[in-house]
Amino acid sequence: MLELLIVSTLNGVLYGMLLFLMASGLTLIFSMMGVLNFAHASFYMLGAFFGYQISRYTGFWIGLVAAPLVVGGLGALVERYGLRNVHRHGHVPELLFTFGLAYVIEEVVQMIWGKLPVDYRVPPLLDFPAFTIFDTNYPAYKLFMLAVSVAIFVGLLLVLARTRIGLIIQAALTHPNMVGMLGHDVAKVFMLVFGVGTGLAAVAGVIAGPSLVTQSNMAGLLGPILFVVVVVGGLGSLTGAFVASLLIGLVQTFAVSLDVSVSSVAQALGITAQPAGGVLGDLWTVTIAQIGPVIPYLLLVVVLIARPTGLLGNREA
Amino acid sequence: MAAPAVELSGVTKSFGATQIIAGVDLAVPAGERHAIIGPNGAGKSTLFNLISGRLSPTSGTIRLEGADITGQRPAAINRRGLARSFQVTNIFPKLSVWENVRCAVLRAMGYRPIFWRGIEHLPGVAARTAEILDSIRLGHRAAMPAGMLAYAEQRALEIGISIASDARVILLDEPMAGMSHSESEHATALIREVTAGRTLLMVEHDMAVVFGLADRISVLVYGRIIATDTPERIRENRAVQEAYLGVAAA
Amino acid sequence: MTDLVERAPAGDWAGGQTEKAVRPRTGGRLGHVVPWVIAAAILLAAPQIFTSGGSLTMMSLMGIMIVFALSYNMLLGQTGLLSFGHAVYYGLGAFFTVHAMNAVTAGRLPVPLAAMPLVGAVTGLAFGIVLGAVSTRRAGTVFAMISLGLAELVASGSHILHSFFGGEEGITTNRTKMLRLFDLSFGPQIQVYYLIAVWCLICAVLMYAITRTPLGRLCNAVRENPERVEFIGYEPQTVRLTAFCLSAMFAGVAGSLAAINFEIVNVSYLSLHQSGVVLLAAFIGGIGHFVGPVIGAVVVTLLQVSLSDLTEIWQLYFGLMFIAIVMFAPGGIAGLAMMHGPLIRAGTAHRLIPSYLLALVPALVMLAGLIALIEMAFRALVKAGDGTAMTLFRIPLDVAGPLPWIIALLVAGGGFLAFRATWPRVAEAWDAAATAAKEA
Amino acid sequence: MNGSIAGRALAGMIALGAAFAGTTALAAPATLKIAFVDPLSGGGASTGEAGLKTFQYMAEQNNAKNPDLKLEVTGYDNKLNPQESLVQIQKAIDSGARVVVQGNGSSVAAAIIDFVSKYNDRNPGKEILYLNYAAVDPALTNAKCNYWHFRFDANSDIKMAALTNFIKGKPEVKKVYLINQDYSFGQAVRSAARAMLKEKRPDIQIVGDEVAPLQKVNDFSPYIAKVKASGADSIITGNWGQDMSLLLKAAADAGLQANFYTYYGGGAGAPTAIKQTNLADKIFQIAEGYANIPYPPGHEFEKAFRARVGQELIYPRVVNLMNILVKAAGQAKSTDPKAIAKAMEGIHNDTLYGQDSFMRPDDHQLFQTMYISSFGPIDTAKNFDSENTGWGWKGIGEIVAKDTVVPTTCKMDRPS
Repeated sequence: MLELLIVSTLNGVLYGMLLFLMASGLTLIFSMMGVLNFAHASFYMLGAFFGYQISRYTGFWIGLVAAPLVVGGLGALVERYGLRNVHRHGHVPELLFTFGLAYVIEEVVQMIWGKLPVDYRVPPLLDFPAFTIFDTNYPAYKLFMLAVSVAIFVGLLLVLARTRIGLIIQAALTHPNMVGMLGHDVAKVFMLVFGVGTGLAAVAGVIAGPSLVTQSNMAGLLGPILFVVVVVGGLGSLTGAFVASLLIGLVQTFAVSLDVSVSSVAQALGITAQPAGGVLGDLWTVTIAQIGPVIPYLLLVVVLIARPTGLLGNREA
Repeated sequence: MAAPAVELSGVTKSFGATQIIAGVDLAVPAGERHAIIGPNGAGKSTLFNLISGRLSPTSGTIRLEGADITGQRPAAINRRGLARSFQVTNIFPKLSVWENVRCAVLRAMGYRPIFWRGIEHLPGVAARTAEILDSIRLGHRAAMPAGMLAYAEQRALEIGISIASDARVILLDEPMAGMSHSESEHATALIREVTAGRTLLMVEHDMAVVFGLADRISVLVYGRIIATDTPERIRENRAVQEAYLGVAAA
Repeated sequence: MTDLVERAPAGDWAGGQTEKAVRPRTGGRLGHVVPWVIAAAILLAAPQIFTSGGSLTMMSLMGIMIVFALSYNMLLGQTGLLSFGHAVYYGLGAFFTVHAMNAVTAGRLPVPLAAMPLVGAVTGLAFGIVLGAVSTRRAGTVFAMISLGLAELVASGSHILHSFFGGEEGITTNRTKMLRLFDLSFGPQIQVYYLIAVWCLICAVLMYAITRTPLGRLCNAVRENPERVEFIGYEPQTVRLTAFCLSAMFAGVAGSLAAINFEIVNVSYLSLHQSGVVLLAAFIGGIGHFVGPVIGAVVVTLLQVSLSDLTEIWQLYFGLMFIAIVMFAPGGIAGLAMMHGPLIRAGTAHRLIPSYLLALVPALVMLAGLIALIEMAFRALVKAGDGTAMTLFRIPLDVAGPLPWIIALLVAGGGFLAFRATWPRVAEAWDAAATAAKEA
Repeated sequence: MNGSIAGRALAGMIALGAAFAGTTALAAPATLKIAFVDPLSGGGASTGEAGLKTFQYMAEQNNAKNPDLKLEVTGYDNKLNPQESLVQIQKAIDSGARVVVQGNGSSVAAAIIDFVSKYNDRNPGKEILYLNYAAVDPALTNAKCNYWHFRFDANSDIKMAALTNFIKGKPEVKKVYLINQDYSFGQAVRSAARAMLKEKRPDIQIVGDEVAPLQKVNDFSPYIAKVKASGADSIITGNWGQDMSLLLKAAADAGLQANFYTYYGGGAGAPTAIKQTNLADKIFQIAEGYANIPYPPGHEFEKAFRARVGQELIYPRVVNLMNILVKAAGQAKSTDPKAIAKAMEGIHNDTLYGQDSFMRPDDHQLFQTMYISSFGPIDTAKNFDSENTGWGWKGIGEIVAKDTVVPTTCKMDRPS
């Protein structure tokens, strides 16, 4: 049991940090531009595929650096030649634009790399078990993933606190109406933020690719969860995104290890009666592990009803 | 004696540590045209937002015709008979001028958002809409999208929407902001005409308008009312001159 | 390009206008009836022209999609609510209908099939009230995200509640085992088509009528400026919730019709994908006009069923088309068409035809070049296993050599340049026609 | 849609021409149009295409040497959606198809069975036939069985029966963990495994029984952590697609030393995933065939197939299906689905690997020899590898058709 607890906590934190790498970019973009980038997870996927492609020629490490740069550049171009033109039509068309973009990116990825998982491997340097607890190996690569996420998290904090652009972004986070007053370089700042945000998602993609499966549906799998994270954390709040990422990472990981259902609880309490079947019967026997993936959405709905601004947000969309 | 149309007692409003409204007491009797003046940042718009329900006061009570409306939602306050206009034009830009006014007229005639009666067949709505449009001199613009109106026309529409709901108390927040001299003369006459028989509370910077229109004036400085009196006596009030009119009087 | 609606000149207002207000023209009684008569005639006549089983099925699908897309536009177009979960009401409507049909069959209750869409309506309405109360408290992005969360919740929940939703394989029924009226068995597709057509017409008329009620107009007002609505005495949330419930009700009817048409309902009815399709249909058709979603429903259904015969990567084209519409024609197909309305009324629209034709040729050339590039890339990258030889537009070619690529690039690039060159002429013609229209 | 009018006019002219030609015309080979309805775009496309190519290859082979019957296979993209499948079948019927083949997704299969049954009721004389090559939900030949549906893949109960017969002789299997997908098929695997293990090996302990949401899990590490904690030596899983790849990846990462008994270890993409994890000879598959079965004609076929199609044969059962279809049409001397269906009931046929198979008339389920194989490094000069990994399937055991028979609850409703 203790073994399960430790491994699950590690896995949960790791998954949470990955979510945060993406959620931070999404939050930055939303705060500055008011756009909830539906295609954010698609850039994560592009990061994984570019990382894979580059690593085939140059090895993992160059891919780790180059892929986010390429994807970030791509993101900046999307902002410059796509989003900016849609901006004048309002927020709904912007959201729809990114919605369409997500769709197209998935199709293009399928076109280039096919629909099957690609053989994106952990670099040999890190392909060993880091430690063994109760005879379960914990791969070194996962620790590396954790280290990278934490490093970027710290780096992001430093940039926000110490640089001019960071201060501008911070100002924009707290006073979204003031973004327009940044002066003549607002367009460049937007492009930069979009590029950096998508680049961060790509970093998550590059490091997650070898550990999880690099496949054309990885964006679709993660995308909705990502929105849950930023909305639950509070739209526009970086701290909120951080808390929500860890929360959802842990909740999802731990839910899997709970084989508890109403019927098992009832049995433990000595209650033998149970519904004959039908919908009640289904609810009676479903385990928490089975509803694990639903929990984030449940959380989303509950949080939004109780606190429409999200856990740590202070403004509504 | 009848209750005042609008009555504020001990109203304060703070944003964080900053107190914007620092205890306002004000009673505006029914039928009075009352102007609120004061330097920029005195809290005039905040006061209007508190009365109309856009913001809730930190403390104090607000009464409308004797009933406590403190902290109620704007729609509820409106239904009790208070309407307001905005300093920054706040209309329905893509709807026609006709639709803009008609939405407010619907409320005045007691229609809920129903979906079983055609809007064109509601008795009296079209006639009343036309009447209001004529009174704000936008009859010829009825079919135009409101966003395409000239600035002064949008300001007139803003007032039109506010009076269309037949409220007994009307709050106008800088109705003349940005108008040319001839336009604001025009607007003064319009306001006088459309608010006849109602209680009017207005914030305005144009002193000619204020002194021409108001029965009484309150002066708001740093979130406090330092004087409430007739225009003549306000003009002579030393405290007011020092605090606010000083520059203008010199 | 000249805008047909001109901004009012400044300084006009103080000039002392005395013109009396007249209610803007709304088309008169005849103007309201004629389009519906035409619509009914089209619905009636279509099966006489397109008689094959496949086209009957397709037209039935279009009818269902029209109801669904129109109901969606009550939210997006009319009230400004962007929902990513409208299929929830469509799907639940379908499930309750299928269970009702089976109950009627089993209990031999005398309920005719034709009345079954009412079950969907009640279901949609009921769930609209419950879930709407949760989600319509906010508009904008928060509403969109709640709708997404609720949709995922319902979709995932449907997998757990196996006994009601029937898991992956769903619930089946038999529409011919119901009470028969006028000796209609509803076995043949043609009878189902007419059933759908009738319901489609009824729903469309009702939804159109709703746009012309106090609710309909207040929805527009809430979409434009919810805050101002509060200050004229209406709660935006009440307006949103009412619109949401009605929209869910009509979505439920659409779900019922789908259940009757397919005689099988499964969890894919509730899926995010289904919600995405209706969003695409409404937007591509145009959310700014009542008729937009109708056009969108027809186009999207046609593309979905037929485009996959032509190319394997139809979804890519679908996505690109959607992005193009969001970027260049946010009014959708209907928006583009309606732009010409004033010109047609003024009789100057024909002046545009020559310049349109002129621009159309290079546009098609450019499109052909792009399609060729995409298809060739697809062949070279994904289908490499099938060899490099392929036929495109009936021309055999080999993507291994550089020649087809160069040609396709030239065609696409040349088309683009020529298109750009013709564009000023289109703009010029438009200006001329618009000016003439205003003078007329 | 205008095409259909032109098409009918053309058909009319041909009919007229045929009438003029009268009885003197040479008997042209009858043509049987087969509609292949499976995903050909989106996530399932690669699997769908592999199936379509196999069908087309078989049609090509038949048309080259069979003077009496021409087969024509046309692909229809159902996007893995039941409703869309019905629309596509309608299109196929319009263009003259009388036989529908499909395999991906039991939910789609159930919808097609339902559709075909109603269609045939409502359109007597125009019956269509549904041949199922891969949908393995047992219900399709039990509660939902239908006269017009024939299944050529062993259903999941049959596979489990074969698998448990194999495990019966493996005393080293002591603790079994079940991981499946949370939908009808996964549930079927799970309950069959529980019931059959209990019956054949009551000593085996089932230390875990897990269902994970279908295609929704990003990381199987938490599940693997539980497997490790349970001390299981074997895992039985019906997972396919990414649920399979991710499961294996997580297992390899955690250094899990257990055997995986799988249904779809040979599914498209799975061999690549196995190779990546380096889990040599730990993944077993139960199937109706694999490339390296020591039977020379099978090797010949595999070689010719790979040369022509450019990929390995994933669906030996499609070969069996097409052979049986041609055989039945020959016996019936007709291309009418009604006659073919009649001839197909109870038909015996030798499989691609030279073993007897038979179509049980009670439920229209084909029974054939099942093979258990394991995946690992092979000598590619002498054997076939999979997905160019250099690894291939090696035989471990085989269970002849009669030992795979499981009872059915089907009450077949036969047309009069």
